[in-house]
Amino acid sequence: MKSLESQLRGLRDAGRKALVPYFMGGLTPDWTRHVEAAVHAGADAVEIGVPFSDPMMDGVVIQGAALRALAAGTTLDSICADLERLSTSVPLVAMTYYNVFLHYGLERSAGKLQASGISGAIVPDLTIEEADGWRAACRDHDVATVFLVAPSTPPDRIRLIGAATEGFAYASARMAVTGGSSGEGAGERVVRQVRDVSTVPTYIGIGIGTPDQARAAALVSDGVIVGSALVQVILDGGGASEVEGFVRSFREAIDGPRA
Amino acid sequence: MKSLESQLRGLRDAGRKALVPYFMGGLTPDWTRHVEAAVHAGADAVEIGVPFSDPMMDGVVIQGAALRALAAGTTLDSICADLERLSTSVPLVAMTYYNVFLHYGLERSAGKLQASGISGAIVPDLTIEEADGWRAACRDHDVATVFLVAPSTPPDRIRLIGAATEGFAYASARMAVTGGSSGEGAGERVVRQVRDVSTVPTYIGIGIGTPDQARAAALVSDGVIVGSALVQVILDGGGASEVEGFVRSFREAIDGPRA
Amino acid sequence: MSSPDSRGRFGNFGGRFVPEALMPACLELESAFVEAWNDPTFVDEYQRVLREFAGRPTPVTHLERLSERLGINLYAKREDLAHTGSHKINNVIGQTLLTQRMGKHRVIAETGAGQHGVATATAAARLGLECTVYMGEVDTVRQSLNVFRMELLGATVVPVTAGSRTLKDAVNEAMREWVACVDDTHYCLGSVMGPHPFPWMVREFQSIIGREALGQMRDLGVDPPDLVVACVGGGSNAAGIFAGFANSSARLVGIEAAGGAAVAGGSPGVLHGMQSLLIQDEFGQIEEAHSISAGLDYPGIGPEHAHLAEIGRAEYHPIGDEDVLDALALLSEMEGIIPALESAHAVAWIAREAGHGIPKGSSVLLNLSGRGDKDVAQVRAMLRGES
Amino acid sequence: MSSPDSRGRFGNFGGRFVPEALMPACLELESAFVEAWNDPTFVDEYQRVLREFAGRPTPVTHLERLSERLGINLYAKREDLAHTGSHKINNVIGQTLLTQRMGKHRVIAETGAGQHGVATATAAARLGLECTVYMGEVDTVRQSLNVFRMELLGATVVPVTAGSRTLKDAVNEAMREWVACVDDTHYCLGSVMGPHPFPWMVREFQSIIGREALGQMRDLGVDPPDLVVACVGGGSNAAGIFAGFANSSARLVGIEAAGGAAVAGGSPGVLHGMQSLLIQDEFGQIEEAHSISAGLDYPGIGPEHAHLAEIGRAEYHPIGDEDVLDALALLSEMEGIIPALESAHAVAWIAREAGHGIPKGSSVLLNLSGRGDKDVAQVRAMLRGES
Ligand SMILES: Cc1ncc(COP(=O)(O)O)c(C=O)c1O
Ligand SMILES: Cc1ncc(COP(=O)(O)O)c(C=O)c1O
Repeated sequence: MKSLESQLRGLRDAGRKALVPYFMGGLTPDWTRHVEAAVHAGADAVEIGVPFSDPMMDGVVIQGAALRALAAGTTLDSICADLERLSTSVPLVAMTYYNVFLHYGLERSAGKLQASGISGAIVPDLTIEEADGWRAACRDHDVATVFLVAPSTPPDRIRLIGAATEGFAYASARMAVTGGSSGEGAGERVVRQVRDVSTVPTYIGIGIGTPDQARAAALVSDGVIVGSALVQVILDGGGASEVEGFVRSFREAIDGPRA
Repeated sequence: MKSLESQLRGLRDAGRKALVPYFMGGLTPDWTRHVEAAVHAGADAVEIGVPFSDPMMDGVVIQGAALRALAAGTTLDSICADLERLSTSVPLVAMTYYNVFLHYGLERSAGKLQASGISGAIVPDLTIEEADGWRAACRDHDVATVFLVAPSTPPDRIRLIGAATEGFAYASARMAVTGGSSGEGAGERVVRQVRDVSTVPTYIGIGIGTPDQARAAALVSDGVIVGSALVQVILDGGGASEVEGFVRSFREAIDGPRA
Repeated sequence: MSSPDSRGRFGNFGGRFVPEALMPACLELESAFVEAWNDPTFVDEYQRVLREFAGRPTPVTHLERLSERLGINLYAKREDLAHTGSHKINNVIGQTLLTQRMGKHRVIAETGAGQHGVATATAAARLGLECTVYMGEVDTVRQSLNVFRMELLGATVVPVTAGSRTLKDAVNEAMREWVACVDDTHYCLGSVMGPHPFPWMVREFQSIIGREALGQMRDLGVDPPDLVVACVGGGSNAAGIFAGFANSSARLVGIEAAGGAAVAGGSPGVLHGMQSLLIQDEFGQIEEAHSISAGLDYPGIGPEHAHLAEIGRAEYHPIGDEDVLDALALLSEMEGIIPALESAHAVAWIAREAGHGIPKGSSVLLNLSGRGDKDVAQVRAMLRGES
Repeated sequence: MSSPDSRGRFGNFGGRFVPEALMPACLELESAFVEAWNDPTFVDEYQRVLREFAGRPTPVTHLERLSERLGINLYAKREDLAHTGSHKINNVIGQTLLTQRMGKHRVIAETGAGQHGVATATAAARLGLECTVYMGEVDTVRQSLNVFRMELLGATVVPVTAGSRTLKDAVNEAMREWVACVDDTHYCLGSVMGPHPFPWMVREFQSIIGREALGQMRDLGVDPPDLVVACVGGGSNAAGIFAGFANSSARLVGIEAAGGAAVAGGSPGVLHGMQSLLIQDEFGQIEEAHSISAGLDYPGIGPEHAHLAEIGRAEYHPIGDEDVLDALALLSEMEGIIPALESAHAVAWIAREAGHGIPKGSSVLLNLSGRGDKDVAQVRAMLRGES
């Protein structure tokens, strides 16, 4: 398996803006079919949320999805088991809170991710200062640790994060939790600042809810992450075809008019 | 008009134990008929309550009667007006709280009592220390001021009260407010103590609710005062004939078997 | 403020108008108090308990934001921080220690909303004294939580069903019951009212407020303040703080509830063992007071206040219910202190008169007699009813 | 107790686990606090406000009757007498002054039952800071009076509808909102929890309890007491009093609610920005705490406590709901102090262990973290439901 970062650098080198949809693992019994639909519609990588009881960095949509998934009995184990059903070539990135891994065991978690074909992890409450143990575990299992950069992150810290992040840098467009759409978008500035100090691909997330927003973000970055808006489609009862349509609309917006 | 005290001394000299029923002025429209019935049944003097909003020395029965009388519009004036309808030869003694007289004017109150044929006043919240002004007013109007002696009153104070009281001394049988029947009866001791220091007639009141109690009290004193038990008869709807029967039963108990 | 005369008179007011059965107890209490109050052991213990149990001294807070808003220099003596939430504790600590000293093992008390009842139950619990509290039946319903509080503290609460079934009747009933148990029971009266020596004794037990405040204001460089303002129900918190400033040049201002304004709307009379100013009808029947605040819902005023009013040493003004809620909100929002509705009367007067009856730039000491926690449910209901 | 290391660690616990967006604020706060705490002007002002506004020092009361009953020598540090009714005020005075110093004009806070929310609203009102309090929707209903209290104090209360809609979720929500307004807003956290520097800073702001108590116990000739006992929700009152005695020979005892006993029933984990002991399921999902007392209804414990437990310097014991009501009644009845349900946990442990885990004759200092007025309605309902 190629490393997450080499895959994503490859995409960039190929001139393709990455589209990374987010799914909450275990949200519906057939959630892996949603992942497949997204890939079918042009997703370049997929973020897979492992639900946590206290999702401090998530807005109401993903909170709701997490609670629903938990209520359905979802665990890291069940998600990994589900992933055995999934056949896809795009990289998978887990997204969850540190306690899920810590409690499961860092080494054991990383191994589990690797065994399930997951090649990266986003842990939004794990800062670079606290990440040594987790990164060491990941290194042994070829799991990349993706760090976030926020609009509030000062330059010297961006340098550290730029150096630490693996796979890509997650540039938060807003001072907000997932789904947050208020406040000024600062994605472009953040991406520029990351690029000043690092060559890692830099994707914009947080508050990318419409194809237009995705297109604008893709113009100034290496890719976009679409979370709450997509999860909302599924919470509203959408199935694989709705997911596919949703992702396709973002794909098309990002890639620009074909005609 | 003979003074209250000379009348009551006269009774004692004649060997008659005084029976003094209490009526709440204005309790019913025909309350003066109750007074007449009592006299007819052998009352030697009558206490006439002037209702006060805050009857600190009265138990529930007389409190209730006072409130009812007040609600019916009873005032010192209305009681005195009612008394014009009353024809009786026995002495009348007003009983009320100091504020009623104070607010009406001490001089004016005493004059009013006198004009209505009332020859004495019991003011249970007026102690000998505070009574100078009232007594001066009464003196001008031949109204006697009756003071109480309680079971708790120490000998030196009994001496002062014995010297101050006019008409009779009101010996409280109990440490209780009117109607109180619990606690030990101390009437006999109190009467003895008053007699040690004074020749004034001494009547027992507070807690004389049955003919038997009245007989026992009369044996050791110069007379008895019957309040709450009688007022209860009227509160229960009793009219003049019930009042007459009630008072007669006390009279007979006090006088002993005729046969 | 000076001691009353031998009959317990402050000028034309005060005295002792009680059933003869209670005279010995009043006399015993007077001499026990005089003796105790002159005994450094007693006074030390009283002060120690106030310090170590009740949280004295209470601070004086400079209300900076409100001062600026009103154009005056406003300070608050913080009786709201005393144990049980008001100045009432000062008095009951004194009286329960005196009860113990007199060899009695039981106290009774009247209460309106329950503040004095809770304070009495508290002080009694501390000493292991039995405690019975008389409370108008209407108030036991309105203030059922305070009933439970007293019960938690081991007291027995007796609902009074006589008369208007409120505070006035609770006092009557406590007096009646005291007659029956005066041997082993002390009547722990809750304000500067009742027969001598209560008005004097309670003022003395409360004067610690004024003594502390005098020193604290000195430390703050305000000696004396131009005005000292307190709310007046019976008048104990006012008497307590006035005691520190009576000999100074400070204007002393008592604020009564308009619906129970014994100075502005009353006349001389006798009630509850004292001669004072009372609201009463033309026949001397006592009227019921009506106030938003249970603690000011009293138709009389302590006799010493009647005297201070008569001689002009203190002034008394009424404040209507409508201004009180605003004042409560004002102090809460500007200073982070939710005052008792009682105390909010004094705040309301100050807020209204600043720049008028109170010249700009004046220094004003407010006696914040209690905290508003007890009133919050009522205030909410009233504000909702209005809006 | 010593300072945490540069990463905010107390041994294996503590640290900083927050969204990257909040890191600058945490770092800014850390340096602002360090600077302020070393600035005598700031410390003086903090102490002055605690003295003149919040009523410090709070007394130590010798609980004489209860001591006799239990065969120990029991003392209570009276945080119930602090303004707003608990130790929470110490922390918020510190944090709001710091907010002002950082040039921010707004605070947000989480609250469970409302104690910390009311305290924050209070301290914010005093300084004229805007204040928004996040409170689980379930709690806004259960504690609607406290919601009104905060509103009276000028704060906005936002019901949190996420998750279990209680305290844990209110913290999450406050963190989320902080992300969006971190520029002009300080998050005024209510206990020794959260990301560094909060656990340390809040302990420092609360350590005035321990410093006062140490001197007061000395004055009482008890130096040091054999035990120091405090209830533990997040652990701020315990940390505050332990701070005075950590270098002494006193046994330090924290009492957790059995339904939220992070030491007895928890395991290491990360929540709310800190590594500590948490109650969680086998997959690391945080469990809801269940306690009779809202203030102890927290699934974690401050990291410094986790550390003190690990190194054996302090011990932590659970107490079940059933013992708490009895303890509340016991202290009320014997001493005239109605404790907060939280504080009653500590009383319950002492009452149970006196003569057993606590040798006869021991001197015990109880941190009476708050008054029970807020709990009286609930206690009544529970006692009625039971009987
Ligand atoms: C807080 C508070 N202030 C004032 C009063 C009025 O009493 P006084 O006038 O005796 O101070 C009360 C009575 O309950 C009270 O609770
Ligand atoms: C009175 C009281 N004690 C204790 C606590 C628990 O908090 P901590 O453990 O931070 O002292 C609270 C929290 O609300 C409280 O109100």
